[in-house]
Amino acid sequence: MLDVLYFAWVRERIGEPRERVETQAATVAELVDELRAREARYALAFADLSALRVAVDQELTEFDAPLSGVREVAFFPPMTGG
Amino acid sequence: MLDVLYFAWVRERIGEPRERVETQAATVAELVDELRAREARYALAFADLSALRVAVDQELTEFDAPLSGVREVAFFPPMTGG
Amino acid sequence: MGRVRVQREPFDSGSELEGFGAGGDVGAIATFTGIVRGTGGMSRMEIEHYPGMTEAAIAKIVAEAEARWGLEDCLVIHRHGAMAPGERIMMVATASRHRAAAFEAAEYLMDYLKSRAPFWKKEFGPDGAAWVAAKDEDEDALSRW
Amino acid sequence: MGRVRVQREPFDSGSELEGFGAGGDVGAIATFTGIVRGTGGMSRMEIEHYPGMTEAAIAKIVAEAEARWGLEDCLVIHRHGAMAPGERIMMVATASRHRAAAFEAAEYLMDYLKSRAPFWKKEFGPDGAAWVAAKDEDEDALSRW
Repeated sequence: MLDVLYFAWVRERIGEPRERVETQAATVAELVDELRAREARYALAFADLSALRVAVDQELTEFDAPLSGVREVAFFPPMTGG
Repeated sequence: MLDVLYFAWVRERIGEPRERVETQAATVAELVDELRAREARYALAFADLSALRVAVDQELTEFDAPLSGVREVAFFPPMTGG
Repeated sequence: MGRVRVQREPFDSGSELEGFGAGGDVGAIATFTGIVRGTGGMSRMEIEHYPGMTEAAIAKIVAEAEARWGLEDCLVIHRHGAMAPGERIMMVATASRHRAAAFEAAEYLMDYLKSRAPFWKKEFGPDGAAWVAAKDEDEDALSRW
Repeated sequence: MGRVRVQREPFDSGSELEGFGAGGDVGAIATFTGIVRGTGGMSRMEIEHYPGMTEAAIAKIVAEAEARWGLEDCLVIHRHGAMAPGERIMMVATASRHRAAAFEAAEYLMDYLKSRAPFWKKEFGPDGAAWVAAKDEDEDALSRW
């Protein structure tokens, strides 16, 4: 079980800020494929991975990052702080 | 007649902050030569022109600057503001 | 050593800097304050963030700046939530012995906060609401460090 | 537009910045504050300046920064006279639309104030008094602009 979090327009497209996901995905990319297959709103949110960033257990990482032992995955657009 | 001003260690070597100088010097460099010839304290203050800066009527300039129409000349070491 | 604050409330730059750098061998303090602009009739901005990750990400950026420039003190404040044009969004302050280090560290902090701290800005204006897009130049700015 | 103050009295950075940049299209404020360091047991610093020329020289530097970076606001305060370690010597502040302009203009002001404004620092320490020598690196810093 993973906590999956969404921020900014990813959150708006998916329609919720977080959810618990039951998955056997070995990497973030595999998790994305599972989510995309669920419903149109996921397919829309994950349509262009180059427009997305991912954090695993609150550390920025890449989409090929492994999920073994991970508790929390977050998806969001490029950050606009400062 | 010119007002000649001295700052920082130039002032200390010459021993006064300003004086009125009667001169026919055409340039700053000629004025420096006249002052050097006066007394040892001037020769000491003006020993190394590369260590000095000059302002004419409160504008930084070079030692070959003309003195025609000038009211005020100031000599000082490189500035250390900020 | 550096202080990091992530908060919804407004802050006052002047009082935040009282005592900043005191006790260190400080000859130079640089600060930067980001302010909401009212461009294009924008009436308000909302900033979303990632609680937990935000503080950790900023603390990491601060630790890197402190180590690289040997800072004597460092402060980052970043707001989230709603704010109006003219309000302060965030500030950084750096204290060091010499001016180059203070300026460079402050610019480094700003460049990394822009692109590596999990904040997202949304602008509300006459044409509705829109998420602020990240600029290529902000990502490019990281390459100088 | 920019404000220039040359004064003997201490100043408070926070209150000087109240209202700074207000009314402009300001998204970024950068500041720099120079502080007397107590290095090598220095007990006090005295700064001599050239009344009349000082204000004009700083105003010229400010006007150049305003024109070059399209600043929305600009402030320079520089003290002269005696000051103790820990006291503020001077500050600059720049307000602009974007952060790069605010930072660059503040650094430009500092580089020019260091080498082109008629101030001379003298340090008083355990071994007596000595005029601070200008550094080659400060003169070299001007070449980047």
